[in-house]
Amino acid sequence: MSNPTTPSGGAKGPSPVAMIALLLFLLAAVADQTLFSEPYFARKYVDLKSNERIQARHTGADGESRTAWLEPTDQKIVSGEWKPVEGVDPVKWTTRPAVTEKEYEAVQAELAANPGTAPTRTLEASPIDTLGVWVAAFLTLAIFSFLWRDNPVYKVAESLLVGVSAGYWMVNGFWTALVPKLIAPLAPGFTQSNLLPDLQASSTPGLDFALALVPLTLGFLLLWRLAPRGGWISVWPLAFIIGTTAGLKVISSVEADLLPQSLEAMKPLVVFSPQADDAAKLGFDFWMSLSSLVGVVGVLSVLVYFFFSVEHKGAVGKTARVGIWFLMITFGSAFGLTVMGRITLLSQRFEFLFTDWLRIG
Amino acid sequence: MFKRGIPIAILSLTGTLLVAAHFSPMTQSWGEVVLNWFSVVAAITAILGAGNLLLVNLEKISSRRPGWAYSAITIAAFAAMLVFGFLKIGAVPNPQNPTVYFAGDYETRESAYGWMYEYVMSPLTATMFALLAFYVASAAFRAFRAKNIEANILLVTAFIILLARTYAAELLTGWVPKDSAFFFVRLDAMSTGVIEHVATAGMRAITIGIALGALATSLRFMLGIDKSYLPRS
Amino acid sequence: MRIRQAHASALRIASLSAASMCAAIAWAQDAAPAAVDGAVAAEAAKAWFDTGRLGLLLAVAVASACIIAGIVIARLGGSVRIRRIAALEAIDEAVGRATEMGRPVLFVPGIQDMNDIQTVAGITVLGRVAKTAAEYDAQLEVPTARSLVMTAARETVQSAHYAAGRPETYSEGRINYITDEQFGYVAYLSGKMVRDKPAACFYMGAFYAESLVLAENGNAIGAIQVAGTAEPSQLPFFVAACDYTLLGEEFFAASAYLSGERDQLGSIRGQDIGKLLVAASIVVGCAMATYASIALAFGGS
Amino acid sequence: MTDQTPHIGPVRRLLVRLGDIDRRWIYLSMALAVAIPMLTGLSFPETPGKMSSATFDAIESVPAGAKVLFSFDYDPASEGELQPMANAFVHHCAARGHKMAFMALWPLGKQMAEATIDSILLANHPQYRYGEDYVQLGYMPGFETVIKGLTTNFASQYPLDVRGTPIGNIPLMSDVKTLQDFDLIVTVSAGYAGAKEWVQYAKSTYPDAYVLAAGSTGVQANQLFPYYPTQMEGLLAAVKGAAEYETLVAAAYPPPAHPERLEEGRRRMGPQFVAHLLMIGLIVLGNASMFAARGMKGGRR
Repeated sequence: MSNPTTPSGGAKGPSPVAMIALLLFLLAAVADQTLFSEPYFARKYVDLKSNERIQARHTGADGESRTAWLEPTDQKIVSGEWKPVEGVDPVKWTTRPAVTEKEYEAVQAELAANPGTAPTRTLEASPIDTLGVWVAAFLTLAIFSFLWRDNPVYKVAESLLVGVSAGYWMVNGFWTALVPKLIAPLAPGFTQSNLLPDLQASSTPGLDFALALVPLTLGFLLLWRLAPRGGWISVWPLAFIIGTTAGLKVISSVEADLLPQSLEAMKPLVVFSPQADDAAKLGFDFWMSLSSLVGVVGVLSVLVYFFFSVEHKGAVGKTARVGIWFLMITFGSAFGLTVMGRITLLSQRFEFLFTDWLRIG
Repeated sequence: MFKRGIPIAILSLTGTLLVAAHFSPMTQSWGEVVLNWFSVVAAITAILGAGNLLLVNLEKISSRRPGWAYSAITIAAFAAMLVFGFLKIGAVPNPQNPTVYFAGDYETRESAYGWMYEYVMSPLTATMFALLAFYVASAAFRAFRAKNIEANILLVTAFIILLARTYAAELLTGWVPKDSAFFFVRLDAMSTGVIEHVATAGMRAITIGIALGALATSLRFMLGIDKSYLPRS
Repeated sequence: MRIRQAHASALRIASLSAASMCAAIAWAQDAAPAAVDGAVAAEAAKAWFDTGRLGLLLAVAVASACIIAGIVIARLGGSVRIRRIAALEAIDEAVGRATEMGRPVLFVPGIQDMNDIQTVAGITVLGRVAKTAAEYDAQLEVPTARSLVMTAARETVQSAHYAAGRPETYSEGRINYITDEQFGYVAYLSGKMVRDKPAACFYMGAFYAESLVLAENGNAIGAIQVAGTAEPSQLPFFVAACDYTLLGEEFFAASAYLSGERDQLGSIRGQDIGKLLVAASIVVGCAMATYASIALAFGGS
Repeated sequence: MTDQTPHIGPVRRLLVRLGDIDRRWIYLSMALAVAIPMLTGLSFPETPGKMSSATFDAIESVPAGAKVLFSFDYDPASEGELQPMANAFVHHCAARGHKMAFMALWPLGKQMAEATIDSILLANHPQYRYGEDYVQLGYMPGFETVIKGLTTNFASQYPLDVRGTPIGNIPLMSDVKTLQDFDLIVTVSAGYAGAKEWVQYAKSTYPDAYVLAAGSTGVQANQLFPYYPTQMEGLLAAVKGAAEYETLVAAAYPPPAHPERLEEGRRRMGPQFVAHLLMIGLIVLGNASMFAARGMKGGRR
């Protein structure tokens, strides 16, 4: 068994009670959708939009012929400039953007007022999205339940989140980086006909292929980590990654932080600004001067706090103390601003529960 | 040599090349190539992560370790995302090339992947994040104690910001005219003053320090002085 | 004697570089607008050097020279004494306590990949934590949010076990990748902390919102918590909720400090030389700006 | 031990006992502090502050019909604070007739952009045509390296838009060679990679090529203040910034449809008010309890 020194509470697998509760909850959601005519809780509406594309051909003045997929109502087809290709079936599909309940009711009211007219938009309740709102509400409550204490429902949510997010990042990395930056240069023909039809042919396919072999090799070495032996080889790609970072950081730390921030800290300690009654006259500006003084003292004293080769004693110690005070003000202000953000996050989750799910907001 | 020499060489070479690419337009395109490699390797790390995730959880399931059922949930969710995402289930066709199946957009709300994102992943992450409002409250009660001068300074600053960033500022000090000699009593003026002048000074010094720290760390790596990431030879 | 020499040479280097830094800043200001000019940029595309960035090059060179000077001074035998950093001394204490209580040690290397210098610094600190844990025979767990970090952490912990003379107690299975998603990772960590009740928690790396989730959960289970990050927005939470915190630059210095190598300690001194230089140029800059301001006010009217 | 406790009053006794209160009561009080004002619809008028006005002016300063690059560097976790900003930014730019390209440094940023395009851009400004007036570039992994790549060669980072069209074939993007061809960059940012990286890698290198405006979470704002206004013309901090900017935008350009979507920020200020008061109350109570208990311990010693 696992380490006896770590008694893990409730490590028995999901409790059957929780599982049954979950099942009942989802059943209730579906029942709400199908059995009861009057929805008091979440119901999501969508706007069914149909799309159609037909393949068309255009022969230019130079006799070169091009084909493209166009909407049947496209100006190019209506004008006869482009002609539909014979024997190719049109492709049709539906998209389902979400609409609010208000919009749905408005369209229904319009239909009721003018019976017999064809509706301009097809709005309907969407069972799959309604189920989604229920699932989302359940998962929201499952995470909140952790505040009470660790429990099987939270564990289910936690395991789900780990699995879903790991899958999400992998799929995302595949389509956004691996396909255009690795597979495309390695197999341009295949990529063009199956994955990215609009991929433009490179002027240097051989070079692109050769260059793409480098990250492929590095990636292969990285995956060697999964093999039972020789996993150390993965430090090669690791060294590449750290090298890239270090190279970028050498420049950016100086260019973006060190230089401009040092420059910003250099301020006149005595500031004169145009007088309110006479813009041509310069007068001593107490607040601006104070601000510069505070700014300069702050920067210098905090820098002293960060000196490592000197012990914080005597004058250095006193200056470092002032530095700590400045740090504390900085932290206090960061704390205040952060609290604000955290509370917004909670309001947003409550808005979801109250408005989208319970319909009481 | 293979364990330590080559990695140090790779590291220094990549780093130096990127520094050079910033200053020399001639090597700029090399820098671009390196950055492209970087994003490919970064994407491949996801496969490594997934492989490890599978190994750990499958091992847990097969040995029936406590909590194995949760591992099964993780694997099932992971597999579902991969199937939905790689096969682009329910994806809307690409309007320019509707016949090329894999050119479709898999992330729209019509697809299975999009549904999982909208109703599973997004509420879970957002709620996890929202827990912070509660933790911030308990930390306020428990940890923000006026133990010494430093803690007092922090608390007073936090109070000013907390009050000034809501309508409370208007209620408490809104009656002080903005252009009077005592305008600095106004909470919003105090908060702006603290943020823009004092906190910024502190933050500026922290930023300068961190920049030097980051530079030193980068140089230590590029010069091969810091070898902590390397295996034993 | 030798130490004083080193100090003197450090000061000399510092004053020399202060002068060149001022020159660099002047250059950077002059040259920057030229770089943006489209025609100039296009023309420069084939050149081997972008003259518009000469100022920046100088600044980078001076700043790097400070660090390297620190290292050279250390090699020449200069002092490498570093002031006490309380959070570092707490590491052994925390691991020791976990061993006594027979509970595990949790090390969280932040949520960024190896392309963040903070993660790299965190891995260096991990080396020390792992060595202490290996010596005490405490159980160390390292869940990571990036697979590359897992790779690096495994190498580091394994080396630490060798260094402690306990290679047989190293177990790869305690260092695992969880998920890249920030809150997926945090959900896992929160659950793990409440269930396993580690007696010591280390948070060393790049942290964002999760800082407080971890620190509050750690507090609820009564763990000793030591944190280190250069993410300024999270410092207040770590400072308030953890027992010890490495603040910003201290965190970078810590990784060098822990190594105990002269070269690395020298680079911390180099950072100090750099700070001295920055402080000196700020003082000079302020003096000049003040003079200009007064001259304008009284000369102009 | 208790028999040695000196006599204390009931208030003090209560305060001391409060120190050991179960944290779940605190959690509950926070939940109520947010939920009750939300259900009762508590709200307050907003007076725009300096930074929000500067942000508004920064976007006004770009000529109508200019090219704007939107970077959605956040995910659903920060939607509460940042979505109101994104909504107001997009509506403001559309009302000024700017052409917009949407990209994301965060994987989920793409979805956030998608949602904003649907609910704000197309719903309020139906005349916007894909490819001519706006384009969705999607997410690109690589953090700051993407920004750096964009400044040298736009197409090296984004060869295609999300529909798989090479950007050279998109009318809006056909004359974009580098990032410098944009007039305005707006980043709505929750952390790394985000606003700070846009300053570091884009604005610092080409300070005059574009105007940079950022919407930031409260947490990150502290780190960004030093950059405002020299390295960043506009900065919105937290939901307060969003509410103020919303007020300005809605007053200058009343949205033709769905005005409620430009009120989200202001709506969230009511719970904010009560919760902030609760926070202050908790800190005060916590301290009062500590002082009450401290006196007692002194008596025992």
